[in-house]
Amino acid sequence: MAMLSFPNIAYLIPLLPLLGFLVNGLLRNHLSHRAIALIGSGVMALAFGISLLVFYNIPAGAPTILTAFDFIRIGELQIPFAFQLDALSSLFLLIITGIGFLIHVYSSAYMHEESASHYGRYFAYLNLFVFSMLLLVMGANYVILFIGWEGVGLCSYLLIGYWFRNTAYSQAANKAFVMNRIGDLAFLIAIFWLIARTGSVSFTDLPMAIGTAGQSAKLSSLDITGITLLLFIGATGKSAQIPLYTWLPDAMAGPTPVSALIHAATMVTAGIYMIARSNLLYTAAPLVLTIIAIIGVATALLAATIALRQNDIKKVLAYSTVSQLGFMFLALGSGAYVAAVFHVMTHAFFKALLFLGSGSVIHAMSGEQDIRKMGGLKKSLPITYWTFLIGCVAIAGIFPFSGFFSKDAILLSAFLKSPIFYVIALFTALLTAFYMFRLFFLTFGGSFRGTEEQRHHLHESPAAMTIPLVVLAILSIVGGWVGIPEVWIHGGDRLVAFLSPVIPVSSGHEISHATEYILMGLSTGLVLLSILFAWNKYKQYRAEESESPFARLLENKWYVDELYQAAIVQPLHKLGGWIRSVFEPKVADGAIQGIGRSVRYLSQQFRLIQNGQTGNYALWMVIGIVVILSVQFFLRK
Amino acid sequence: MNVTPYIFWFLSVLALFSALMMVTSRNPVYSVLWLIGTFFAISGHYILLNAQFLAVVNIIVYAGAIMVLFLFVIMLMNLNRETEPQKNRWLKFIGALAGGCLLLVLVAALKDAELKSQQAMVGGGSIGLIKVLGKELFTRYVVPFEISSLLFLSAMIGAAVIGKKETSQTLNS
Amino acid sequence: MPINYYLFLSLALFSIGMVGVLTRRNAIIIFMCIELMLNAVNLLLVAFSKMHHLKNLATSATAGADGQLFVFFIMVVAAAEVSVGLAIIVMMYRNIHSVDIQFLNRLKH
Amino acid sequence: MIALLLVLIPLIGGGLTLFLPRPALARPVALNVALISLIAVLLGLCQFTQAANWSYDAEWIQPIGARFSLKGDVLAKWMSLLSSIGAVLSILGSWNTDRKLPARFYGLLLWMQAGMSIVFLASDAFLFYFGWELALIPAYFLSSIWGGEKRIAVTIKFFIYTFVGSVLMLIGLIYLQQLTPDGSFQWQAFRNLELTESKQIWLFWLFFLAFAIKVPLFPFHTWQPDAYEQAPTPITLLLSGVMVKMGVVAMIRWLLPILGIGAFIWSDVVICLAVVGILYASLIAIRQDDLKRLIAYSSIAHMGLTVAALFSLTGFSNNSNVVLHYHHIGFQGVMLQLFSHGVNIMGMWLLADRIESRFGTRKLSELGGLARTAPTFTIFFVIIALANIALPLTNAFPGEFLQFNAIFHAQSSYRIVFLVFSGLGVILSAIYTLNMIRRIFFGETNSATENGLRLTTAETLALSLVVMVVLVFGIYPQAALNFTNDFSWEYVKSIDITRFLAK
Repeated sequence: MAMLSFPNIAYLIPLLPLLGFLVNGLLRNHLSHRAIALIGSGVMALAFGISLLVFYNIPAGAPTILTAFDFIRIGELQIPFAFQLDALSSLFLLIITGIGFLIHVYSSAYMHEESASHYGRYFAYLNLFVFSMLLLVMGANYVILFIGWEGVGLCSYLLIGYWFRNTAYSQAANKAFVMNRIGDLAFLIAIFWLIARTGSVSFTDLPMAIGTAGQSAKLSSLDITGITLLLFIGATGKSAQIPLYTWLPDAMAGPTPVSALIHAATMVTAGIYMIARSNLLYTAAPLVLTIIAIIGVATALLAATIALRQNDIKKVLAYSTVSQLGFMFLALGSGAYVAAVFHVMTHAFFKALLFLGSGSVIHAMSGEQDIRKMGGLKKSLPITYWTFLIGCVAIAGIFPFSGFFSKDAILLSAFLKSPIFYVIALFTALLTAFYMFRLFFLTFGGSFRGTEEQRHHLHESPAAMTIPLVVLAILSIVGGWVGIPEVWIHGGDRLVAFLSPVIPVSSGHEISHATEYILMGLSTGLVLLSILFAWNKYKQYRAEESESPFARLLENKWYVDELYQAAIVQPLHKLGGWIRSVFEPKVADGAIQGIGRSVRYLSQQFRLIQNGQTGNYALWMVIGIVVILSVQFFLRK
Repeated sequence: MNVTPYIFWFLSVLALFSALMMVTSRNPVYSVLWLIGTFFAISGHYILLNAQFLAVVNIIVYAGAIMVLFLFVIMLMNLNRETEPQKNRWLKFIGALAGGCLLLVLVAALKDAELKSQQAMVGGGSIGLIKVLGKELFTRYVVPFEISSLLFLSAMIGAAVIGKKETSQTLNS
Repeated sequence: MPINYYLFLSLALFSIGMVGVLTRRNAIIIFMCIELMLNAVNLLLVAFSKMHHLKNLATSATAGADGQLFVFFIMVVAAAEVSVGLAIIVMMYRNIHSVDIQFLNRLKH
Repeated sequence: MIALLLVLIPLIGGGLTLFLPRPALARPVALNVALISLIAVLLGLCQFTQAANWSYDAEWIQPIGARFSLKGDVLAKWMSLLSSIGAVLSILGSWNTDRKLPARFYGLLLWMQAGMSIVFLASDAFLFYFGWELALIPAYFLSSIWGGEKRIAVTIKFFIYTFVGSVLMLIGLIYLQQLTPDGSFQWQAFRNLELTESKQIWLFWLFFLAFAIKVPLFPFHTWQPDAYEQAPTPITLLLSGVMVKMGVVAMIRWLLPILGIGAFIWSDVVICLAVVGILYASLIAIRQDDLKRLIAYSSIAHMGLTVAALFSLTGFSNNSNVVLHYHHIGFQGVMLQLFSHGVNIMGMWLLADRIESRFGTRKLSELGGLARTAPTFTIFFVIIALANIALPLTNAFPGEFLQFNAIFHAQSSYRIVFLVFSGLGVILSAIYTLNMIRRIFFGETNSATENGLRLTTAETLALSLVVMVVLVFGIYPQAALNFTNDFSWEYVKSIDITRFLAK
């Protein structure tokens, strides 16, 4: 049973969801709802179990490489289809399979009204999604990572466009895929660059590429800057950063559990994972790190401002995700890879919780997503209410909820990078608290503002939906305790220690404990103030909010979509249309047709010479004689 | 004093002038008359070259029979200056130019020919006499001579058929 | 007389005939121009015959007679040609009431 | 023996089919002939792999020094496999379509395949030319007799256009033959010529134009969308799946090894054309409403990438193994992509044909909602369409990956520009493919698509075959790479122009 022991058992982690995908996908017309849900969730449960096993068996030190077969091997270029098990990947495995499992369970109830074949399709996609994500985090080299990377893009495309009869939804799906592909192109070029310089794409060869004590570096600093920058551009596509973030809010078109899956456990964290995975390269490229930090903090701020004035419950959460991802990139850019990974984890807990909670609300409201038409749901949805509250507190970053620890780590690293980053990040954190509690109070506080029909229909969701909520709520509370700051308990930051084989502990500048305490106190205090402000403003919702131009600007998301539409999409469309209807027929084909036409025209003209006029014939004859004689007598000498 | 060159030049100028007038006359009847003039000039040349037989035949056959035939036809059709069709000026110009080029090319080609120094026998020699030619014609050239009679026969029949067929067609229509 | 003179005279006559063919539209005139060209050739043939006669006087009494006989035959053929040609022109005149060769463009089709 | 069989089976089979007494027999007979030649290829690949089995040489047209010599190297084997799969797919895919004069149709189709086999296998330039035309002429008749409503004008354009190219090539071939010491058309004799740079510079275009028109490369592509649109779909399938590969194969075999310097000197121009073509065709495809034309333009874009990658391999290595190694990688990509793109595009045509024959329209705007009414068909379509845009784990991904890698290593000062712009094609291809999927399958159904679409057994079989190839070579491309590995290595060494520099 060598297969079923560590580490070979890890093969099963991606294979199980793949199996679920195949069974549900191919037999979806022959299975009952129950069977489909059981298979879909069952494989996830198994995968989670195995992930736990793997997690606890990870040997410290060198990563475990599992090579399945040669994917591409040409001469010295070797790209094996291999998996890498180490602290980083095993942590992500846990997050993905764990939260994935909960989302599967939740979905089994949420999607129950779909017909069996669509239900099967949904679970198949979900499983495929998880499979791709597992491939992404388990891949032992950039190419396998890229396979998962694009696979995730595909699955998000399929799931966002799950309700394919709605054209707008399938357009949102297209947008997600295409924007991802823009990033993917940069990623690909980075891979080629890496191959060109080092001849290898394996993560284990990265130290060698940068150069270790005994060896000279294969990559020059220009190479490293270029590669890391391109990889980062790839990450902006996948992880929804400026300028490629606009697909993520539109991705709300998919079923709500899918949003939870995309935003919390999979997909958007891929960029963070990839950069954390390449931390050796990034550390060697300080310029790119600064760029990342700038982009990250800018995205965080931009998305947070937009979230202030969104009225769709899922849109608010979506922009909050973009904003939180900005935080993570800020952490990466500050060199605090562990903090970023930490935030990925805690964010996975509370964002999944929030999305599933919003799903529960939407479920209860019969599909209504506009928070202005909600309110007072506390009584009818008690479990949802309490878990949602926990999620909001966690994301706002109140001690001792998980968000506090990770956000604190990020703010600290930002402070170390530059106080300007810290100030902006802190401001964004305030905004975060504000819009989350605006959302919370509008949804659950006050009195009900929906229709009478909806009021009758209000109900708490079934157990399959509430249990995941509760589990996630607990995780949102305790999840941060793995990373207690060093200033409180020595050795409290167990995450840093755990990840140290992959992400070397930097012996960066230390700051005094006092400063650290001040920073913590500052952020917590301001956040609390911000929540109070939100409570004051939204405890009783007034139908008309003041419509300042700035508010409208925010409501319309700074018109970024419109800008892209006008600056990129429309010109491309116009260009395509022009080429198709003008250039192609008139110029490209016209040149060819023109040759044909001119031959025809010339033959028409030459035909006129043959006009039947004997006089003309005689004339030509004479000219011919003259020419022949001239040639004969004068030219041949 | 030798008058031969003067006669030669006179006849040459006459021939060329008549030929030009023939080509340029608007009225076909004038053309015919000028052409007859040319033929006379050429006959004069024949006499100068002591080709008596040809000179006489030229006058009788060409200037006499053939040109009279032309004249008849023209008068029969009542062609005159007014009915004369004209080519447009460009075509005329191009035609003249082409002919001029032809002359130019031929002259240029032949002016340095090796027979430059050769002379044509003027005023003497007996080969142009009927006796000599007749002997040649009926001995060495007797077969072509007989064949040419066939040619005449067929031409005669042809002319008659063409003329007759036309009348029958006209009648039918 | 130098043979060159005859040569150039003939060429000039021939070219005038050719110009006539090219510049006129009246079928009869064109026909006459052809006759002129034939005559130009005839003249040259006679001149050459006399040239040969002069050159070969010593060896043959009838040297050059061939040339004059050719002229004779040319006249024969010309006479036949004229008879048929004029017949055709007359026929054409009967059909289209014109002797303009512009109308003879059947070759076009 | 195998090589000769591959030519003779379709040739004789086609002749038989042409004169079948009963038209109803035409389809099964043609399918059997196609299957037999597929079996012959497979036998040749698995059982009779010795070189002797794959070569044949006989006197042919002695006065001009042309010989009937076939030689199956790996490239030829690889493409023969593709062309026999193509013939089978083409016949299977149109199994349920009734046509007038079926005997003529299938007979000509098989002759076309015979021509293509000759092109792939010929090692004599004259024979190669012969096959080149033999493939073209049946295609002409097939399109102009059984094609769409504008078929006459379009096929004349197609024929004359490609024929002009062929004639240029013939001039080049004859010129080269005159230069050989023994007036031979043999590949080896051409190869031994080692022409001077000044000659190669202009000779290159004689050959390149012929091949570029066939591929087709921007701006010589305008025959292609029209021809694909108007030709009956089984023929379009062969045209785009196999016949356009003739252009690339010809470049691989007859251009780069023989006129290496010319190819290198012009490589910037060629790659530039190819890259412009990628963007150009993709942009048109984005705004294309006609399904068949859309696929046609996507094919132009993909073949443009292959040509760009191929010409990135030209140059000199100074016997450096590192350079050769990267060329090796790139050429492996070209080889893989030749096959993959062939299979994928054939799959696309099968699907397009099904849509057209079922709904009587190719307009995307008149379709919609098929995902609900025809789920199985949708799955096939989506898989093959995604394979067409080189999604990982489909067969086109490793091919395109390696091809981009080749462009990255081109010996040109513009290689990064080329790479980025050809890479934009990846994004654009996603846009038009997803748009196509969305407009055919998503949204609401209309009266036409309300009743869905059922696949027959033959079609399911054909599509399954395609999907199988897509997935097998997508997940385990090494299978194909192993097959072509040694050949590729030898090939990139053979096109290296360092040998000229040594003189």
